[in-house]
Parts: sequence; structure tokens; C-alpha cells
Amino acid sequence: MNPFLLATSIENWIDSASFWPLSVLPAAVWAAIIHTTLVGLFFGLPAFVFIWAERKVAGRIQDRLGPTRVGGRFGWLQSLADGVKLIQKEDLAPNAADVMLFRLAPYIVVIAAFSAFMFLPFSAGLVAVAMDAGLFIALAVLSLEVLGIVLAGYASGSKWSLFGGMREAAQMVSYEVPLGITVVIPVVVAGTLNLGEIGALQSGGIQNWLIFSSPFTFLAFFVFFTVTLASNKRAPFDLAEAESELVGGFHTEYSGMRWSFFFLAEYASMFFVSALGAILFLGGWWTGFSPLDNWLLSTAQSSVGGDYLLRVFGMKILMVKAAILVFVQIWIRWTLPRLRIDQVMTTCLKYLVPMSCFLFLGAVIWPLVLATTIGQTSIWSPVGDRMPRSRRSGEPEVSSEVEGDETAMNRWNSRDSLVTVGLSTGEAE
Amino acid sequence: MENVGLEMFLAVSAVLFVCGVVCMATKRNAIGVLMGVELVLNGANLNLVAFSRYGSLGLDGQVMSLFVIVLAAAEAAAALAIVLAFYNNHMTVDVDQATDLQG
Amino acid sequence: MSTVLFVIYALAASGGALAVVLSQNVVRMAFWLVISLSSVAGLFFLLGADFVGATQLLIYVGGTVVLLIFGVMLTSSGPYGTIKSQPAEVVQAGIIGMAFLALVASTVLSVNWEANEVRLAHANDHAEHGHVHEVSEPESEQGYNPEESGNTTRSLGTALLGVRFDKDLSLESEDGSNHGHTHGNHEVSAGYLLPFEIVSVHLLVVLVGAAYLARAKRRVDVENA
Amino acid sequence: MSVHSILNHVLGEDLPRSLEVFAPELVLCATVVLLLLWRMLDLHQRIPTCWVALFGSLVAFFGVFAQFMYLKTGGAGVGGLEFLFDQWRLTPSGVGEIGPYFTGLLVHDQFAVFFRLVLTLFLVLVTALTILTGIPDAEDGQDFYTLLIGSTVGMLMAVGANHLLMLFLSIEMMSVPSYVMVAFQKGRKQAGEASLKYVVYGAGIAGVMLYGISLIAGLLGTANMPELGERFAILMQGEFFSMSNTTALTLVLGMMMVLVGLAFKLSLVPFHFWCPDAFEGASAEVCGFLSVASKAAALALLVRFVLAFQGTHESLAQLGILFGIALGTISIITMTFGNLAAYSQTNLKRLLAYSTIAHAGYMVMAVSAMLVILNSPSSSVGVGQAATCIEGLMYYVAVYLFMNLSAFAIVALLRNETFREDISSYRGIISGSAATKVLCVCLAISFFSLVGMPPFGGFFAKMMIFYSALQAGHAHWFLWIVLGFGALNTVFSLFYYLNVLKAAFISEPEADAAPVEVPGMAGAYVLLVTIPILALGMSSLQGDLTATAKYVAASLFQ
Repeated sequence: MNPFLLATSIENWIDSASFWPLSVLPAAVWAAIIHTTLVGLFFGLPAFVFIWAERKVAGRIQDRLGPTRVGGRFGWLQSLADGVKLIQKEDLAPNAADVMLFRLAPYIVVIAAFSAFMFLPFSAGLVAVAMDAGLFIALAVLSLEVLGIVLAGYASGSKWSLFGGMREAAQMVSYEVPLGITVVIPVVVAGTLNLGEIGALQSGGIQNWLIFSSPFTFLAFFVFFTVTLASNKRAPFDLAEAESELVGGFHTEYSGMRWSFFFLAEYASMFFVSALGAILFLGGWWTGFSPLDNWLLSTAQSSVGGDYLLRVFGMKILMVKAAILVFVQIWIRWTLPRLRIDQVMTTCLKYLVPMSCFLFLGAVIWPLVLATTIGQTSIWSPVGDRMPRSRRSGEPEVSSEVEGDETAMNRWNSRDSLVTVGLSTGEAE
Repeated sequence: MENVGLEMFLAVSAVLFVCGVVCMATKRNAIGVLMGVELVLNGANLNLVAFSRYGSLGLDGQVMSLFVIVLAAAEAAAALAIVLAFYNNHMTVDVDQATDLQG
Repeated sequence: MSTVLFVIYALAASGGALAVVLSQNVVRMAFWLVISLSSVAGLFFLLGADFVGATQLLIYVGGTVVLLIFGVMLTSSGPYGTIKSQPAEVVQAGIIGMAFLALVASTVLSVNWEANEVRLAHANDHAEHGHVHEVSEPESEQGYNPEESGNTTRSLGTALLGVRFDKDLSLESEDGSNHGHTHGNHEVSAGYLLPFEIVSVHLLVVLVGAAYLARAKRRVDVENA
Repeated sequence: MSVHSILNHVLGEDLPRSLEVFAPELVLCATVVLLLLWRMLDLHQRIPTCWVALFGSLVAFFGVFAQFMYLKTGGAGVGGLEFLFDQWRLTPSGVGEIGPYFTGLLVHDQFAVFFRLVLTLFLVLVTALTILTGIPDAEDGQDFYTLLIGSTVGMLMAVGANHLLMLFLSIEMMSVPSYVMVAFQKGRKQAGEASLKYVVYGAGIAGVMLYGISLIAGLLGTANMPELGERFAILMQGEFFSMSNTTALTLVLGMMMVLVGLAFKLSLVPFHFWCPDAFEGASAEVCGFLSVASKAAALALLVRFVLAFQGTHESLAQLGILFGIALGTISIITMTFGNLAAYSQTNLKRLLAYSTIAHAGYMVMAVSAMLVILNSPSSSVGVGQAATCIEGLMYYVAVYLFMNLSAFAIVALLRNETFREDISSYRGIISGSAATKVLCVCLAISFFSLVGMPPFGGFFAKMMIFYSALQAGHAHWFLWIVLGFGALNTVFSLFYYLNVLKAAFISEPEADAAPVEVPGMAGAYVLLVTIPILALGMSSLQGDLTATAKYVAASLFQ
């Protein structure tokens, strides 16, 4: 069974079960423990897989074999062996370190990287915390990672670590700007910050994926991808840990589990931004094959268990898309040489920021241009038609003068009414 | 949230405010003083959001706190630039060392 | 559940703030500040202000504090710049702080907020409808509670434009004729279009200033050349 | 109300009107962008950025001037005025109609327009002065003028603030760029130190102020300033205003915190400590800007803030009297401290800083008198007298602009020649070139006017404020004490100003000092800003300004 469903159902059960002999507090503790176990399993596994994949891909690209010895044919137990080794290792703190911060810093990184998943929908409705501002909050949480890295660099008491931490801070804070702008481009097209809704409206064929909604979103995806490479400190932007210059950067002094925390966090956030890119641009949990998509959607709407089918299938699709993007990240890492720090900053401030601003502007203007030339706001079909069911079902007739017991908020919640209001305002003048 | 009233939030914000003020008054490191300022601003923001939830302030409170967050970021950027400029001239950020101007 | 969360966040926020004051190492202060500010963001989420909470995390914790830590690193002269305060200073500050806290807390907390709220709501009803209408749902009188509490993005966004769901649109009267005297001379509640736009100018100006101070002089001084 | 009708109202009526009123500020914003583009496109090689800034501020000035005249003439301008009205597309329902705009965030009335006029005029004059003295060199021009204009935009919004958010926003907008401007001469040790002190205290006090704002807004359930008094009256119904009433106490606490913020901007004692240091560290041009523009804006904000708590209810009257007397006390302390501390100064900028502090004290006296008059239970005084206070205040601000600008311009221009700013460097400068002689005479005029000597503008300004305090004395005896201290202080202040003039006119020049040769343009500029001091004292302009001030003040209490 799917861990999220399991977790949710357990929580519901605890919440609802009046026969449960425990009071609220122990129940909450139990729920927390169960959640933690599930999350640990769920997020630990992809990281191990990706670390193994990284080795294998690196081996292929550099014309060597990669891990072969441990665990059968492809060395698939290598990551596990690494994990066991890391757990056994002694947890050292250098004399020069600020011990408290040194010990706490990895936790900040891990917490930031993993709590971003709370807001990531894996499929229709399959999200831990569904919020209107989901995308915004996810990025906000993810941005906390930098704090842990800076503190780790500082607290290590080593100049290499400090350099690594400083570089990382400068890099991540700068790349947050183009990241924010490129992420807003699909948001502008979709008209919502809710990741679930953004994903939902890309159903019904590959032409509905937001990446193909306009030339600007198409380019924006590539800018987004480049920026995520940098904000995850992946090569060619991995200045923070540049082995050849800074030994290991901010994690030079770490060993054992704390060291592995940084790696878990790095792979987790790699996976996170890949999944985010898939949802924002690449059709989320939809296959892109319109008969299949439509069939999934219609079963979900008609039959009782159809919802479940869509969720499980959609989740797999999203994982595959994200894994492909992660693979590209690994591929790039082992193919491209590392940039210098000033080149990294130049890339961001002189190229990526203006480019993303330009793309943003274009994405905003594009529907207006289309509206005046071909009479609709998107090449394929008006985005409003594809609004998710949650928004459309039970909506009153589209009119700004609806009377009845709906609150104004409900009326407003329909995007269509916004369009109508805007148009009728225009006519009124 | 049944048991948590407005007063609770106001109490937290009062603690933040006072800690911030004391921090501003006692820290000699200029950046430490700025951290105190951030605490004070957060106390005020917490007030605003709490009033917007419990009082008749409505969304005004939330919007105001949004703008305050942005303004505080701008102020911190300018302040930090000034602290760095001071550091370049004096090689210290100890506010007590700023004693050239007296009279 | 939310009470437990409130207690956790409140303790972390206050404790972090206290630790900022007490700690001697600047970077540790920054760490405690992060704890405190993140907990405040948590309190924002509890208060149903999700967007503000996210902004707090993104701008304050992820931006401003990183900037401050950056500043500490650029300006610290020793490996761990600590500032030792005299014990006397600490005691002094403690006493003043406690006195101040007592002052603020005693005034702010002793106000009967609910009674005040009822009065204001009462007066509003008078002004808007000319009569005290039946208060069917006491919850709705208690400030702004959209049905999906916590999803404030849309209402905040429209508030920036001037369309207020919590104020104008929730009024029952459709004619709008009696808004004149309740909201002063203007007919709708405050929209925040102006601050939204003008803050961008402010940010531009401040960044130009900060960049000016931070960068090296563009050209070598004539005297030095 | 439906979404439709609100959108129609906001986009169809409110926004066009707001943009019409706000056009000068928009011009300034555009100038900022233009300045940055100018540098980016390398146009500054052909036309220096300072001219762009001057042009932008002149356009904005004429925009505000057109608005002011439109309001004054009721839209019936002739000739040039009509041309201006047409150019700015002023309409009776837009600029012609006073009241809140931008959905009530700002308010458009004669008071605001008058202060905006003063501020934009000052911006033009300061820009011209910096072009003359060349304080931002060609490389840094765009940064300096960006900060200057950005700060001014904040001030322009401050004078019209009608919402607590705008109160805070505008204070921040005018402060933060000015922190950087103080540090503008990066290489100077004092500049860094001055600006560090300024920013650290300023940021802290802004935080305290925001906490006060949050208390007020939360207590009264609104952030709209005109509603504050009314709301407080509702809360206090049936309750007695006293310090044991917690609602009142909380409001007083919040108001005090806000007033601390405003007092800091006005450099009132005990929140003045940044002022002398910042002035000594900053360049004289920036000092002039801080001492006039930021004071004027903060003063307007102070008036707006205290007027927000006016009403007919008993408790509001008590609140008003309380704050009136508190401001009166602060005014006494401020002017006495400022004048006494000025004696021992050897640096002219520092001396002028203390003089600024003292003048802030005089100006706050008018606000205090206004509060006492408005809230007095006695019938001998009323709204008419309160208008006199505002009238005096505005006259003072107008004259103060020229007096202080002239003084700081002279300091700046002489610094360019002697590279010194201490008083001993002024010894015998009268023996310099003809332009230097003009500077000396202008210095004397502006100083005498600062003291309040009869034939100059400063005299009438001070007279009007003292007269308003005298009126207020009928309402509350405390204002007579304030008045007494004001009069005493005027006498005190004479001596330290004379000390400088003695150095300039009578003392022998220092042995090794070369005669000071100020360029002719400098003399012309100083003459240009000094003539209004004379004109506002001795010509018919004085009557004009009084009439204008009266008209503006009366409009505030309609």
C-alpha cells in the first residue's frame, strides 16, 4: 500500500476512533512515530537508489564499470553497504569546531530538504498538505537548506569549510531569484499556486503540458532546470564542495551519519526539484498520451476505486519523470567541467536573471497576443476549460451577479468568473 | 485552537519584543543589534497576524505583516552594507568602538 | 492538537528569542534567531496565515538571516567572534528587560479584547445597517474566517488589487449606498495596490544604495594614482 | 457589494484619480529608473546623470505646483497655469476634489499638497546644490540621485499618509535611503561611523514604532487613520479615561511607541543622539536634506497622526490634552538642550545639527499648542486658533527650508575651497573674493533669520508659532511655560550664531590661510536661496505666504 495513504488513514483512524484507549497526546506521538518511519523509508530509499545510479552513470560516462563487487550483478547493494559503513563510523567533531552548531547543522539541512515533500503532490489528491500556496511554501522550506550549510561551514572551524559555506550561501541566495521567477511562469499560465491544481490541469495529452503552452514556458523549463542544478549545488555549479580546491567544502570535517545527512538531503532535494519540474512543466502525473489520460480521468470520476487507480498510476508516472530528470542531472555532473565561482555568479546575475525576467514578461504577454490574433489565450485550448474538478464542481453559473447563499469567496474561486468580470468590466467602459 | 486565545499570542509577541529591545540595548556587535531589530519586528508581525485572526482587523493585519517582512529585508540589506562599510574603515563591528564623533 | 503545536511553537519562539539575548557568540545568536523566526512562522500557520508564514520562511529565515550570517562571517576578526558582557551589564539588562516585559505584558494582556471586539462589531453594525441585526454565527463576528481557513493566497492577492473579501464583499447590502459613511470618504476598504508597487521602487533604491556601499570604487582615486 | 462593482469602482474611478494625484511621484520613480538606465546605456558620458535628476525633480515640482495652484484657483488658471493644468491633465473630479485616494491609503488635501510642494522644491534646490558642489562625482551620480529621489518619494507619501501601513512604509522609505546617503563618502571614517549609529538606532526605533502601530491597529480594529479616533470613542463609551483603564493605557502605550519613531525622525530630545553624529559624518548637502526634508515630512506625519485621534468624545479630548502637554514638555527639553549644546561646538555642521534640534523643538511647540487648543474644554479657543498653529507651522517650514538650505549650502561650498568645516576655518573669510563676500553676507542673513531677528522670514515664522502658543495658553496654562522657554531660548541661541559670524566677519584670518576664492556660480546659488528669506520677511510675499498658509490650515479642519 502506498505510504501516504497508509499514513493518512492511520491518522484518520487515530483521530476518529473514540474507542482508542489513549488520550490525544500519546495518539499524536504514535502518529508521529508512524509517519516518521514511513517517511524515512520512503525518502531514504530513493536516495540510496540515486546514489547507486550516480556511481553507475559516472562509471559509464568515464568508461569504467562503477560498483560491481557488492550485491550481485550491478552492485545494487553498494549504497546499502555504504550506509552500513556510515552508520558504524565514529561521529567526530573537530577541536576547533563550535560543537553545538556543528552537531545541529546537518539536521537543519535534512529537515529542510525532507519537509518540502509535504507540499509535493505525487498524484491527484495524493499530497500530505494541500494548500493554495503550496508551491510557495515548498520553495520557502527548501530555501532553508542553505542555512544549515552555512552553519555547517562556519561551525567546522576549518577554512575550507568556511569557504564552502560562504560560496554556498552566495550561490544559493543568488539562484533563488531566477528560480522564483521561472517557477512563476507556469504559475502565471495556470493561474494558481496550488501544485495539485497545476498538475491536474495538464491532463488530456502532451499538448496540454505547460512546457508546450507557449514558447516562453518551453524556454523557461530549461532555465528552471539549469537553476535547479545550481540551487542543489550540483555540477557544474558544485562550488561549495569542490573537492579539488576545498577538499570537501562545507562537509570536510563531517563523518559518519552527519556526513551522510548532507548527502541524503542533496539527493532528496534533487529528487524534489525534479518532481517539481515535472509537475510544473512536464505534465505532472499524466502520461501525455491523451486516450490513457482521459480513460484514467473518467474512471476516477465514475467508479469507486478509480480514484485509487489514478493515484497509484499517476504516482508511478511522476516518479519516472522525476527519475529521468535526476538522471539528466547526474549525466550533466559527470560530463561538464566545474565553473569558477565568479563564473557561477555571472551565469546567474548576468544571464539567468535577465533571461528569466524576459521569459516571465513574455509568458505574461503571450496570451494577450494570442487573444488578439487567434481569439483564445492558449494555442491548444483555453486553460480555463481544464480547471480541476475541485474548482469547477458545484460552481454556480458563471456570472458576477450570482444571487444565492454562496459566499463571495466561493464565487470568486471560479477562475471563469474572474475572466467574465474582467471582460464585462472592459465592456462597461 | 479552542484553548488558545488572542492573549497567548500577544504574550509570545511581548516576549519577542522585549527580547529584541534588550538585545538591541546590550549587544555591542552591530549585527547583534540588527538581530534584535528582527526580533522586535517579528513581535509586531505576530501581533498583527493574531489581531487579523481574532480581531476585526481582517486581512489588513496579514497584508501589513507581509509588507513589514519585505521592508525589514530591505532595511537589513542596507544596514548590512553600512556595517560592512564601517568594518572596512575601522576593522571592527563593535558599536562601542564608534567613538570618533563626539561633542 | 493545535494547542500542543501552539505550546511547542510558542516555547520555541520565546526560548529562541531569549537565547538570542543570552548567547555570546554571534553565529549562535543567528542560529537561535532562526529557531525563533521559524517558530513564529509556525505560529503564523496556526493562525491561518499560510502565505505570511511562507513569506516569513522564504524572506526572513532564508534571506535576511542568511544575509546576517554572511555579515558576521565577513566581519568577524577571530575564529569565533564572541562578545563578553560584564556580569553587571547582564544583571542590569535583565532587570530592565523584566521591567519592560512586565509593563508591556501588564497593559496588553489585561485588556479585555473580547469585550472590545464586541463593542466594535456592535458599532459597525449600527453604522452599516442602521440596526443591530441578529448575530447568527458568533464565529463570523470574530474577525476574518474564510471557510477554508488557511488558504489566504487568493484573498490576499485580490486585497492587493482592492477587492476585499473580508470587508466589502462580506457585507450583506448590495446597493453600496451606505458605505460612504462607514469607511470615511472613500467607498471601498483599503486595497494595497500602491504599497505593492511602491515597495518595488523602494527595494530598487535600497539595493542600489547597498550595492554602492558594498562595491569597490569604480575608478582609482586621482590622488592615489 | 459585488466583485463587479468593486472592480468597477477601483479601476474606473479610484485608480485614474489616484494616478492623477500621484503623477509627480510617478515621475520621480521614472526618474530613478531613467538614472539607472542612463548609466547602463553609457549616456552619462554625454550628459551627466545629475542633469537627468535635476530635470526629473523639476518636472515633479511643476506637477505638484500645478496641483497646488489648481486647488487654490479652483481650476480657473490662466495663461501659463492653464497650460500646466492641461499638461498634467488635472480634472475637477481628480486633483480638484480633496479626499482619500488609492482606496484610502493616502489623502489628498491642501495640507499634503503644500508639503509636497515644499519637498519637491527642496529636492530641486538640493539637486542643484549637489551639481554645484559635485559631491557625487560623475561615477557615482546615479547612485546618489537614486537615493535622494527614492527618499523624497517616501517623504511625499508620508505627508499624505492616511493609513497606518503607509505611516510605517513612508517612514522606512525616507529613512533607509538616507542611512545610505549619510555613508555616501565611503572612504571617510566618520561617514561610516555616523551612518552606523544612524542605521542602528533608526532600525531599532522603527521596530518599536511598528510594535506601537500593531497595538493601535489591533486595539481599534482598523488601520485606517481617520477611523482611529472614532473607534477609540466607541471603546471608551461608558468608561472613564484614566491610566488605570487598560484599553486607554494600551492605546497610550501604542501611541507613545509611534511618537518615539516620529520623534526620532524629528530628532527630538531624548531621541536626538544620532543627529549631531550623523550630521558631522555626512556631507553638508546630505545634512541639509536631512535637516529640512526629513523634518518637514516627519512633522506633517506627526500632525496627521495626532489629528487621527481627534473627535468629540470626552476620552479623546483627554487623550489630546495628555499628548499636547507631553509634546510641550518634549519641546521645552528639546529646544533648551539643542541651544545649550550648540555652544560648545567647534564643528559648524555639528553646531547646525544642534540648531536643527532646537528648531524641531520650536516646531513641535506648534503641534502641542494645536492639540491643547483642539481638545480644550474652554470655549475661548476653537478650531480657528488651531488653524493658526498649523498656519504658523507651515510658514515656519517654508522659511526654514531656505534658512537651513542656505546655511548648509554655504558650509558645503566653503568646504570645497578650504576642505574644512570647523568654525576656526571661517576666520576672516570675508576678505576673500567677491563671491565669498556674498556668501558671508548670506550666512549672516540666514543665521539672523534662524535666530528670529525682525526683518527676516524667521522672525515672522517664530512670531506665528509663539502667538499660537500664547493662544493655547488660554486653554491650558502649561503652554505659557512652553512659550516662556521658547522666548528664552531665542535669546540663548543668538550667541552661538553670533560666534560664527564673528569669526567670519571680524576675526583675522589664520596666518597660513590663503584667501578663499569661491566660484561665482556658488555665490549666485546662495544668493538665490537667501533672497527668499529676505522676501518672506520684508516683501509682500510674506503676506502671500501667510494667506496661503492660512488657507491651507483652514482646509485641514474643515
